[in-house]
Amino acid sequence: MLPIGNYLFLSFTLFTIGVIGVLTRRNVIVMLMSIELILNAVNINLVAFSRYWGTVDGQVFAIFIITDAAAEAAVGLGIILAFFRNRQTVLADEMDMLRW
Amino acid sequence: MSEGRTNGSSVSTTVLGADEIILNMGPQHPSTHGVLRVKLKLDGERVIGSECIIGYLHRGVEKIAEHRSYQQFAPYVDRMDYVAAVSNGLGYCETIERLLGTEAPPRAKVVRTILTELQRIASHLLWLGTHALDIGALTPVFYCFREREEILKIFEKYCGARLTTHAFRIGGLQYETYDGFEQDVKRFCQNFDKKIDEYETLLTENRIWVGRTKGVGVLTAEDAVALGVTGPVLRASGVKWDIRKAMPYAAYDQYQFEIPTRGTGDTYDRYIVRMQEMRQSRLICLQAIENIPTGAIMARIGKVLKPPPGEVYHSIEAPKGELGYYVVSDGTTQPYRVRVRPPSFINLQAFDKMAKGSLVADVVAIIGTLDIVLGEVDR
Amino acid sequence: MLNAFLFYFFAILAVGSAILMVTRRNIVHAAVFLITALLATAGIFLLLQAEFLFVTQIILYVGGIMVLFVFVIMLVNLDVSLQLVQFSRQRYVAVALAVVLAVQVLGAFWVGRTSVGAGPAQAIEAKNTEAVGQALFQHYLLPFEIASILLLVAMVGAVVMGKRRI
Amino acid sequence: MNHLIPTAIQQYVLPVLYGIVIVAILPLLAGYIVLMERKVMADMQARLGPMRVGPHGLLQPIADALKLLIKEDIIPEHADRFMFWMAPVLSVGMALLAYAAIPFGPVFQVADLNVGLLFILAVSSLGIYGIVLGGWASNSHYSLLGALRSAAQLVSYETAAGLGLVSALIWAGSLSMKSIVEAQYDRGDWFIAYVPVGFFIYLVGSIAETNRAPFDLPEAESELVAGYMTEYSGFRWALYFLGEYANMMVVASIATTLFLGGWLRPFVRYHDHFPGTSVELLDIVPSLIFLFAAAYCLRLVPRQPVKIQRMVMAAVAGLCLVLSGVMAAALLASPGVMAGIHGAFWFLAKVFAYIYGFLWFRFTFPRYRFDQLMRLGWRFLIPLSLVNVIATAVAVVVSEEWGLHPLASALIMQVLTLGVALWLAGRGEEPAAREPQVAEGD
Repeated sequence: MLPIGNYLFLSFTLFTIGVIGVLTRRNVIVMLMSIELILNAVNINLVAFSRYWGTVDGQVFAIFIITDAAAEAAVGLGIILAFFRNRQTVLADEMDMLRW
Repeated sequence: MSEGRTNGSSVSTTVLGADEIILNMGPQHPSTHGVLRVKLKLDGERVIGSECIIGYLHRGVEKIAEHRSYQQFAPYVDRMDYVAAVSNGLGYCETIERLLGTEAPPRAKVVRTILTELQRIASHLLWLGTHALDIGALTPVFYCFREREEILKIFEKYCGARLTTHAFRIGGLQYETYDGFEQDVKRFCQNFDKKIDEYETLLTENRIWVGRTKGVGVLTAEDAVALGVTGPVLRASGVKWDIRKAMPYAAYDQYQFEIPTRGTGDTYDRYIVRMQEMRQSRLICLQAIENIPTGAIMARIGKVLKPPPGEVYHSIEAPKGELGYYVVSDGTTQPYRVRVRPPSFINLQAFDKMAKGSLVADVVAIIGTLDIVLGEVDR
Repeated sequence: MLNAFLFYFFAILAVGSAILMVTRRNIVHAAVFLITALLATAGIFLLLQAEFLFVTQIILYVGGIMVLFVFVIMLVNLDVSLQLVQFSRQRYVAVALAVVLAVQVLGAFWVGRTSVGAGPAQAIEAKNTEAVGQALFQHYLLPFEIASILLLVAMVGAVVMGKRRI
Repeated sequence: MNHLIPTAIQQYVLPVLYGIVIVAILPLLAGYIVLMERKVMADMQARLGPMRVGPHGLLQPIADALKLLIKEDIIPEHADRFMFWMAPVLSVGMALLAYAAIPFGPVFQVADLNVGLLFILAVSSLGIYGIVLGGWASNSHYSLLGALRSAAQLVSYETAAGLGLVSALIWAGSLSMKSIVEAQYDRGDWFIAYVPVGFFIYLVGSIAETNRAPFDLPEAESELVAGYMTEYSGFRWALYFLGEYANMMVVASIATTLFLGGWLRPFVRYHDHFPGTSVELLDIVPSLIFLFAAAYCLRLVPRQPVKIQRMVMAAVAGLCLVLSGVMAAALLASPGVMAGIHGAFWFLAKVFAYIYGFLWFRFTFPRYRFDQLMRLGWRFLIPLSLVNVIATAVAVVVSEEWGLHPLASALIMQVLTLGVALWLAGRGEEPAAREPQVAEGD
């Protein structure tokens, strides 16, 4: 295994890219995808530390995070679809009403 | 519609809703049975509107009639419903006979009845095969063509042609039946019952088939009558209307047969009605073949036909519905006007009503179940 | 040696496709690049000898979640978004914030550079799948059940959202 | 045999060699599955099928491949060129990659991964991107609808098929393809005897996953022209086709490994020998099968109309004879060689039997409609597969705790599952033919 710093740095890079994506893009779908990227970056960290300590706990948590990502994707995409049906757009700055 | 900020050019979103698309089916499409073009407005896979665009096979048949003599025009009608050419010919010949005020001899009438009923079976077989193919059953079409081949062989032996037969002439028949005609027809009819059973084992009880056809393309009796729909489509909706019984022509008044009807008017009912019609046609053939009267096959009408001025409308029960001819004579050798009432054209009107709210897959089933022939729709 | 080469290969692939994903105008292309990034991450899991997670990542993330994403992307109209302005108005603030975050984390790395190193790195027992299963169903049973309830809730939520009229 | 070859070769050279052999043979095999499909179809439809190219159409696949190779390659005007190019490659590539973990016999396997089954499932779940992206890149409504249908269908049926596999995995206790087969050898019965319901679920799910009739909605000819493949032509189209048939082989291989005993021959527990030798009675069956095939081909030789066809037919007969000889010779060779060759024979025989089932369904059933497909998947198969998994787990516990014979407890639980299946099927009848809110897939 390479020094763990490599994995941490990779994870950090992906995390930052994801954050930039969430904050800058207008398209909600791309924002959701950037969140997936962030979760994924966290997974790298967890698995790297799991290998580092020689236990599987990190991997178990990575599995929980994947579960979480699935739940988030399902609900998020459902919301996007519902929003798209009503407003015909998937842009974040168009979502400026509490109800329609 | 919200306005998005754009880079220069403004985006014109069409009048369509968010997830609506226009799907253009045809004129080149595997299951529009020729060159029908259907514009579907879809919401996902659900049809919310449809428009049939016809005319890709328009050849001006009715106009051609005005420049041909009565006999010369007879082969043209075979090209309208080209999978039921014999029925087309029968309708035309009988119409002109009415215009002339004559009738075909009894022997000719019986032979005409037999051939027309065989043609009905052949047409329904073709329908069954392609309809099943549309719904995704690959095998029945080959069995259907196997039996249809037998019928076409009889036609070929009788008049030399298989598809566009031009089997009848105004006033009777051109040809005497060939030796062994009776045996051929009898053999076919006797075997055919088992063959229909065979198709029914493939489809009638099949869960997928029932699921794909039951409740699909429902046409109520009122709608059917209002739209002028005829033939098996009308009878599947529960209206007992068959010109063979209502206004008998040829030799139909001599034979016993049932008019199969069903109640709900969905695709499954139309399937059942056509299957039973094939059995009834077989029975008619069996009755007719038992005693074909002897005698002349052609009425005495002369070589040059000059019907007295006047007009006549006559219709027969073609495999697809009421096939009517409206002919106006001005006393010359050529008709003044010929107007055809093709069953497919009228039945196609019901398409929009049947397709609305169904799925893309149902559209295919509905086109199939209407049993249209574009040669007849466009003429 | 081989290990290092593979790590840098996957890492560069992951970072490169992540950058492309954030910058692509076409959403389908963005989704494809996200898939590539996820696959590269799966490769890194494999390097870390987490075989089960490697497979889970591909089956669940790439084969499941991303299919949903692509499905939804195709359902919503694409041609419109191609011509719209891609980034939101807050983009400069956002990038600045991200830079601040990056400096912070890098600082944390720098401070902690001595505490992380080659580390103990015990060999994980060969049967990774079994080990994960044991941990998941014995030690982490309660979190597992909670996660399954979360999934159930999400499922119900997605169904409600998917209904035509809310 | 294993100690004769250096470890380095065993570790690195042999897998590469196997990989090359698989990649080289697979397209040919796929071509011949197409021929088999056309012949079976013809037989079921009262006709002959391909007869012109080679005797009984035996060279037809080669002619088809050549034709497709030299056809013009058309890319639609507004297509996404890169995606359009990549999609079919992805489709085939993923299908081929899955073969890395499939054991064609105790010897012939590229890599025995300890998550072998999951690896295959993962890789084949990637194949869907070939379909979805290809359909999207074509920029055609038919293609897009096909792609959408495919995405929804795969996601739905993967779950059911995977849970169907789990029931067999519970009995096997391993994810390695090799250990699964060995577990069946140890138990003496194939897992289809333990979990017939699981096999049925996987059968249906695998047909849906490979987009075969009656679940071929993504490429439904009469509705969507050719679905996601509508705009493809020539070699790219051939790649899609190859991918589809390679995928069929993959799912058939999974089913063979998990339910049908992999490379084990039927009646594994029957060990009677020929008197005086170490050759088991049943092991001569492959040899006899090929001998019969050779005799049949020889009988057909004089009936061929053209000389060249007679020659090809004789060559085929010769090939069968040679294979028969190989099978017979393997009996006398060392146990390792014998197990490898006969294992490969039985494995492929089972794979083809499974594929024959696919063909049979295709020519018998009409196509499902999309909402019906979804209802079958979500309301029948997935509940049933969940019940099946629970029932199987209970059966394992019962046989381990109370010492009931495993087969007996398994069968009792399977009968209970069947009862649930009947209830589910009856419940499926109730809903009206159309509800306004189904069939969207979202």
